[in-house]
Amino acid sequence: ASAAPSSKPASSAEEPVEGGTLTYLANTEPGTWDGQKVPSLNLNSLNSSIFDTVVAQASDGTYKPDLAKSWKVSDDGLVYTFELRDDVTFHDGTPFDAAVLKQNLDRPLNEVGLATAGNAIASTEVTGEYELTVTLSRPNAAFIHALSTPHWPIYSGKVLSEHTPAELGADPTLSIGTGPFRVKEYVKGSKLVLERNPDYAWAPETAAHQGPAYLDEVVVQFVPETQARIGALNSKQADAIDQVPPLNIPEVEGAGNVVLQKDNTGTPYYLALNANIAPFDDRNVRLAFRDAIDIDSLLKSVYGGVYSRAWTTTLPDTPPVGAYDESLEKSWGYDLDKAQKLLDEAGWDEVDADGYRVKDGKRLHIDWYYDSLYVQTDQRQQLGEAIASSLKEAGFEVERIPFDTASFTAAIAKNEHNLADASRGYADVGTSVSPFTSSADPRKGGNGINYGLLNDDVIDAQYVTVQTDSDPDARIEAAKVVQARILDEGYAIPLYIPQKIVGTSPSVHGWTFDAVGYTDSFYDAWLSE
Amino acid sequence: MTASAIAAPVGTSASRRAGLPGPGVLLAMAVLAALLVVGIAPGLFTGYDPLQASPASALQAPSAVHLFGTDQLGRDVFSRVLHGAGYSLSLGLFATAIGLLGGILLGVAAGYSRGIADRVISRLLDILLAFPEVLLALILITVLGPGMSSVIWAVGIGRIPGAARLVRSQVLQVRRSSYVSSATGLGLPPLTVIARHVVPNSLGPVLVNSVLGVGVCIIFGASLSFLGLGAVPPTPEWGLMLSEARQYLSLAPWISIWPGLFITLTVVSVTVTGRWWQQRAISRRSSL
Amino acid sequence: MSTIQVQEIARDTDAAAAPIVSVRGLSVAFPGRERDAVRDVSFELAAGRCVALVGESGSGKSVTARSLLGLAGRGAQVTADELRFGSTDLTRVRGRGWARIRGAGIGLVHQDALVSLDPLRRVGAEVAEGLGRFPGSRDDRAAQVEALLRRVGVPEPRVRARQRPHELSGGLRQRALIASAIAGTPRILIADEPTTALDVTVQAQILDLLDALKRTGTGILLVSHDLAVVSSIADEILVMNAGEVVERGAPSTLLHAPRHPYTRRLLDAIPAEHRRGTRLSDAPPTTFDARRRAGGPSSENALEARGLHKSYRAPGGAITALDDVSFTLRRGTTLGIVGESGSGKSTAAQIVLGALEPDGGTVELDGARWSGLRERDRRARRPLIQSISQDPLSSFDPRYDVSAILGEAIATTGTPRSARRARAEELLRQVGLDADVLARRPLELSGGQRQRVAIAKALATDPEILVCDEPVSALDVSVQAQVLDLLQDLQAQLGVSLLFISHDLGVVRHLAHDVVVMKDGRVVEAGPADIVLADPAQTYTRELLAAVPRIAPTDPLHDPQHTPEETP
Amino acid sequence: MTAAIVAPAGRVGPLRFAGWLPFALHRVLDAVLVLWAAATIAFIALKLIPGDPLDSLLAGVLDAPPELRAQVAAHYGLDQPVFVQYLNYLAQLARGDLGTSYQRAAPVSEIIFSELGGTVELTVTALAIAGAVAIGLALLTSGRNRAARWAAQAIELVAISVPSFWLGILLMNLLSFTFPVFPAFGANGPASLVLPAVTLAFPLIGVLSQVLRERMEYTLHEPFVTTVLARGVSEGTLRSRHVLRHAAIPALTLSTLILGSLLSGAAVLETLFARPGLGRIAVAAVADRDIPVVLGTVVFAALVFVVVNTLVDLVYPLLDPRLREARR
Ligand SMILES: Nc1ncnc2c1ncn2[C@@H]1O[C@H](COP(=O)(O)OP(=O)(O)OP(=O)(O)O)[C@@H](O)[C@H]1O
Ligand SMILES: Nc1ncnc2c1ncn2[C@@H]1O[C@H](COP(=O)(O)OP(=O)(O)OP(=O)(O)O)[C@@H](O)[C@H]1O
Ligand SMILES: [Mg+2]
Ligand SMILES: [Mg+2]
Repeated sequence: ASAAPSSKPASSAEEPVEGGTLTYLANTEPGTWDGQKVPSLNLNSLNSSIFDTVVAQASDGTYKPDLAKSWKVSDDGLVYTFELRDDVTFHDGTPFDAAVLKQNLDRPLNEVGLATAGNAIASTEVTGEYELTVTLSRPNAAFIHALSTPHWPIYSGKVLSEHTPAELGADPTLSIGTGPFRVKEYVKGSKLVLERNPDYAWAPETAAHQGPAYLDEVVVQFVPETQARIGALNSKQADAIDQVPPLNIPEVEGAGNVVLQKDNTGTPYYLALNANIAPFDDRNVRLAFRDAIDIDSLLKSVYGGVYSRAWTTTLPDTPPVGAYDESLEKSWGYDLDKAQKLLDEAGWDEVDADGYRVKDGKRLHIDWYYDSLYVQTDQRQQLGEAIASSLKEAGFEVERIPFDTASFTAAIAKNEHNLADASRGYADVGTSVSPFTSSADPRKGGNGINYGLLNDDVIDAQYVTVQTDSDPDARIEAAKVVQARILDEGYAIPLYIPQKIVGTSPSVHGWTFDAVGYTDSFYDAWLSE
Repeated sequence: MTASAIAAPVGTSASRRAGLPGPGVLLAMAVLAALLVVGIAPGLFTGYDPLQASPASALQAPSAVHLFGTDQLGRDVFSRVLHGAGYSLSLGLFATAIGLLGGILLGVAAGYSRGIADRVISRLLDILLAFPEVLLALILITVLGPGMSSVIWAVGIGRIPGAARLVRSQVLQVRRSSYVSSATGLGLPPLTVIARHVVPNSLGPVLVNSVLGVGVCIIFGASLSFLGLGAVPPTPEWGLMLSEARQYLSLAPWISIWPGLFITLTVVSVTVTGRWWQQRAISRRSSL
Repeated sequence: MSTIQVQEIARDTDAAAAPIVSVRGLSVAFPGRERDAVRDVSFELAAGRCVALVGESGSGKSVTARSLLGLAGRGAQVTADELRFGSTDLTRVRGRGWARIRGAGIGLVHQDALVSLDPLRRVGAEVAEGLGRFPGSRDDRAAQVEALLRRVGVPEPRVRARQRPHELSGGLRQRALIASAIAGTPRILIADEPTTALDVTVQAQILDLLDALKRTGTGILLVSHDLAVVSSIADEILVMNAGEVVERGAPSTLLHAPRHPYTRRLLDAIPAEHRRGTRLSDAPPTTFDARRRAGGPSSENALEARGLHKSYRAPGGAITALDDVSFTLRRGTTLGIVGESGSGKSTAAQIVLGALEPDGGTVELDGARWSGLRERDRRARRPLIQSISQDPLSSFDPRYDVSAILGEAIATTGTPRSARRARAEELLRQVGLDADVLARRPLELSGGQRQRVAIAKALATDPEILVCDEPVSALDVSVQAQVLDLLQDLQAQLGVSLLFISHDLGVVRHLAHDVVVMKDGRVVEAGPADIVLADPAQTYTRELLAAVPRIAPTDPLHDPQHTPEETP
Repeated sequence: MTAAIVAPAGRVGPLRFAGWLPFALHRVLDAVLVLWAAATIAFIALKLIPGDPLDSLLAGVLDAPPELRAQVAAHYGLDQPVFVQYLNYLAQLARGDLGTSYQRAAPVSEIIFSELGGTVELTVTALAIAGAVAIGLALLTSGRNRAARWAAQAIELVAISVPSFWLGILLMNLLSFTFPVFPAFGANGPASLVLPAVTLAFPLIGVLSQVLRERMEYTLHEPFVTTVLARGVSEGTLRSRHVLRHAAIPALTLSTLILGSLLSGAAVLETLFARPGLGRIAVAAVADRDIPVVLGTVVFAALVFVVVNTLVDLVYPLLDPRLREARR
């Protein structure tokens, strides 16, 4: 598991150059600028330049000091004591201290609808000018991780007291943090301009250098149209662009630009099978379905071989290291004969005039629900269509039914679908387990990300360990049990490892990715010439 | 979509007394007829299944095997374009029909009833006109769920207020005409007068205008596809094809050129034909 | 004002001798038409003279006149042995060359005066445009415009200049148009039908104005279909028929001793010169089969209107269209209603037809109440009273052919379907049309034929009364003559009562037994036509009569005073 | 027949009244009515949409417990009966308050006004371009030689027959990527306005110039034209001074009808050219179930429609004084 960009040779041979303005074309504009509101990974890519976090996650998944010099956890895992840096100031000149951090960590206690509400903070207490004690209501193994991402941006206390949460969300010029860049200008719907914070002297050890950032300015322009981003990079109107579709990589490289690829962490892009209703209530049909998909060749044609295949529901790089069960690799795969046999066994042994399998006069029909918004990322539309049309060979009739984001979960909760697709990026193994637990069943409220409506006791039991045990090894073991169980029962079919694919001009150096695999802070980036 | 969403209310130049269709109009009619045939029975012209993906042969340039090349999933673009004719044409035709029927009902009701009823209906039309069509369509599609039939309804309902306004103004004009008072003077009961003289004479311009609207609907449908609310993949609807293909513009321009060309061709043909008809209708009425 | 006069007088002296315009062998063809619109026309026009072109509609008068300006029409092919304006050969003028001739050389008062000024611009701006590149300040221009308007007899020219055409009456509009045409001080003024559609009184004023212009040295080319109109000011009359000049000469000789049969026919067709009972056209009389409805007349009067009041809502209060109007239509006779435009004639007709409710007063039809009824109660008796309008075309459903038009009307009498066609053919025969028009649409008929179909339709319900609102105003004299003859035959044989509305006193005089003269919504005079029109008691009626243009009565035979008295 | 199509839309109410005060009152009443109905229809439609706005409010909240859902529902008043929600909304609206966005956590009116600028800039520029080009085309080609007319008609036809997003992509590729003349996206000064405005203007040009030319040709056959020419006025002056004005009224009527489709076009092009704007916000809001924003845009669009229509009704009589009479 390496966090280094996989296709770009390290540019360490050259000495970093200071100055310059980098123009970066992002895919979408974040809907809100407050990281606590909606945990958007795209927002993190911007906020990580503006805000420092309490701790920093290294590329190996371990946690290093950042705004906190050190921290202690009580044996019951409920009380955290943070020793804070005393040399940090916000962009507005106010100092960082325990009181400000308390203000920030108390937010989920005082505000409604924050993404961080689930972290189970019970109370916080200032125990010294630079010491803060946090008490949780239940053990939460992912608590430190939560403090390591810009989902939990540390705002200036002045901003927090003078502005409403709504204002923070709407206006990034209120994003006053302690990070290496500060917001200079914002045009809603168009661009965000960052300028170097000249006083920055508290970079975490995870960074490649110390002191202020190299770049004078970063202009982030929001350009949803893929072809426009690529055209702009190729015509030198931009230095870097977000989201290069795999098939367009040759186009970008052909124009003399560089393509950076980084595997994500969390879950792969997978298919969740609804085992509650026919035909997937039969394990054989689930396995037959899985084995009837020639994932390798589909990935090759849809993504030109850029995306690699995923073998379990946890991605290889997901922290803590080892959580990914390598032994499951190649343990399953395309086998049409086996699929046919399994279907015969399951009683789907007739074939109708159109070539679909039939049982008791009913066609082997699969309703595949999908979210029409997310299907636009990564050409999942094409992949989905290709999968659906390829399954005809085995006798499955697959119908894809789109929903928009807001109604998708509600539709799933009706328990009428057979199949749904998803992926979750997050740099902690808990995230790769949670979508398969009964607590995430959309019928029970909550976040409703369990699209297979799975209620499996084995998985649920392991999830408790994954969530609360502060011993990484215990969590790793539990996660491995879950991965095996899912494959064994055919609850889900892992498809590919999502990647962040960024295109840059050759003069861009020092591009970094965060632990989830998204673009990280522009702190280490620099422009040659 | 934009402005063309309102079919141009075209006046006539008295100089052009449209009689027999000229060569351009004939060509347009021939194209339409051909498209109609293709739309009804695309299978006659191509052996490829428009939905059959064959990833191995993705993004192939036009050749003897694949006349229009293949798309990102290796589907035959020629076959998809031909099958798309049916979707796009039925979108244009049915949406127009919905707009027309609704427009006639509301328009005749508003134009013939006076006072309160007219006020209420006219106000309702104002409201519908005030509703930005794209929002109306988006909301309707979200209510009805995605799919071709929702798109048809959404686009069609969006056309009602315009058609109704036109019908109403025609009815107002016709009911004031002397042949209507002359029919009343013969002692005919009002309903007979409406059925025999008012309605038939009010419809002419509206019908003609609707022909032009067919093209407008097709374009609007394509724009909805761009916004991700039109037809549902893998439907080979032209607007959707165009929208999906735009990402491959520089890699494989043929995937987008063909559906784009066919949309333009269809709309141009519909418009040319409709305008000829309009001209003919007007000059038949006012010639001398 | 003074400047214009000085210029014109100066020009008068040196141009009097030679003709300013000479036309020889002028022909105009339009693409797609077999016959030339104008063939071999020649004339000359000198300063201070007036040449008149007379003829039926479509005879080529306007095209001839407009050829002098290069405005014969789109695609017109103009050929001539000679077409000269001063020293300029007009056949050689192209494009911008015309700009020097138009306006400053030859001015045009276009036909259809009411719509010949740009409706969106102020009258003053329109007149000023005629000044061309007038040297001087804005104020000078305005003063010049004012002077021009005053000169053509527009009262309060300063106010009028700031109004738009639609705010002026027809007469004022016509004058403003003339002002804009003479603004460029043209040597020749073409006046195309300058008085058509105007009231007789206004018509007389316009003719005076043209006469004045002529006397100040402008050459005038006057175009009209009305011989009587041109007779007073023309020095030479050219009678045109189907594009050719069939006869020409001085008014005195041409009008009193016409040589060409066409000229004679034109003269004969003028109704003012004939009394009731004589025929205007040379077509044979039509015979009608008397088909009277069962039950004789229940009252002596077919129609009686008493104390009608009607007012319309208007911006500054109400317009009183009818104010205490009473009249009686005796059975089997014709009642003529005359009066200037806006006097309420049509309003009265609408009320009589039951298409409009009076604010006050009553109408009795056949001695029974007719006004103030519910539509349902009136419906059964509607066939009794039918109308013929000025514009028959608009009274036909454009989708219907003649058989459908007549069929619908015949059906109201309860005629069985099988018998309808025969009845339609019969009706057509009665109005002098062949059965083959049954399959045609109104647009495919000539104006005269259309009016006949309208009459046939009106007769289809066996009406007692026909209300005719300006039924011949839009027709040529010769066609008008046929229609008037038809109405007279119809009354003589069917005993139908006619309510006949017209602004043309000659027509009314020819047809009506009784006359009602209206002004401003009131009846100023009423009584037997012979008395009212021959010896009016009211000044207004007298003015009206005096304004009617007549052909100078040098021939005793044509003097109405000498026509032997006839009894109705 | 045609005249009826392009004549100023006949309004039922106010025209019958004399004097401006009753007229104004009537107008205001009408406007309120339209706004109320627009809000109501939108409200009902949005309630019919499947999907719980709570889901989008809580999107991404990891493991949101039911208490939290209830709390959020209460905060936004979503726990109340629909009718009460409706009345609350109307009451809010009457105070001029459009509510608060679910997604953006900002007042809807603020969102609308901050986004408005971009859309106004885009649409007004597009209208101006379209107007200028259409007038130019019409002046050059009405009633003149066939070749020019034919070319103009072909341009118009193609202009209305190409989906605008497609045209936009082609223009972007040609004029920004292949030949870098204009920036492809963003809202950085006038240069970045060129491509989207031209794209938006294109179909407008088609429709407007068609109407203008047809009307001008119609007008060129009116009798007064002969009079004007007979005064020695040149063809060019005739067209620009007299004829164009006659064509302006139907063009103006058309422009007001285009209003709604302008916003639609803006929605597409703002997305394509990455410009800030109302259209983009509205489309996103529907997808996100950001009901306050959708309702807000609908009400706002209705308001603009009413205002523009009123203004245009006031302008008609200036263009055509004959309508002053009709008004009374
Ligand atoms: N622009 C044109 N194109 C084709 N034919 C024309 C055109 N203008 C006139 N004509 C034809 O030329 C003939 C003469 O028309 P003209 O207008 O001179 O008649 P007129 O004597 O003035 O009749 P009216 O009394 O009705 O004005 C008619 O048959 C008319 O239809
Ligand atoms: N529908 C109406 N609304 C308002 N005013 C009207 C209406 N109809 C007629 N008037 C007015 O009533 C008066 C009488 O009109 P009417 O049409 O009866 O005159 P007329 O004698 O028939 O004139 P003409 O000879 O021009 O036909 C005129 O001043 C006219 O402007
Ligand atoms: Mg004439
Ligand atoms: Mg009248």
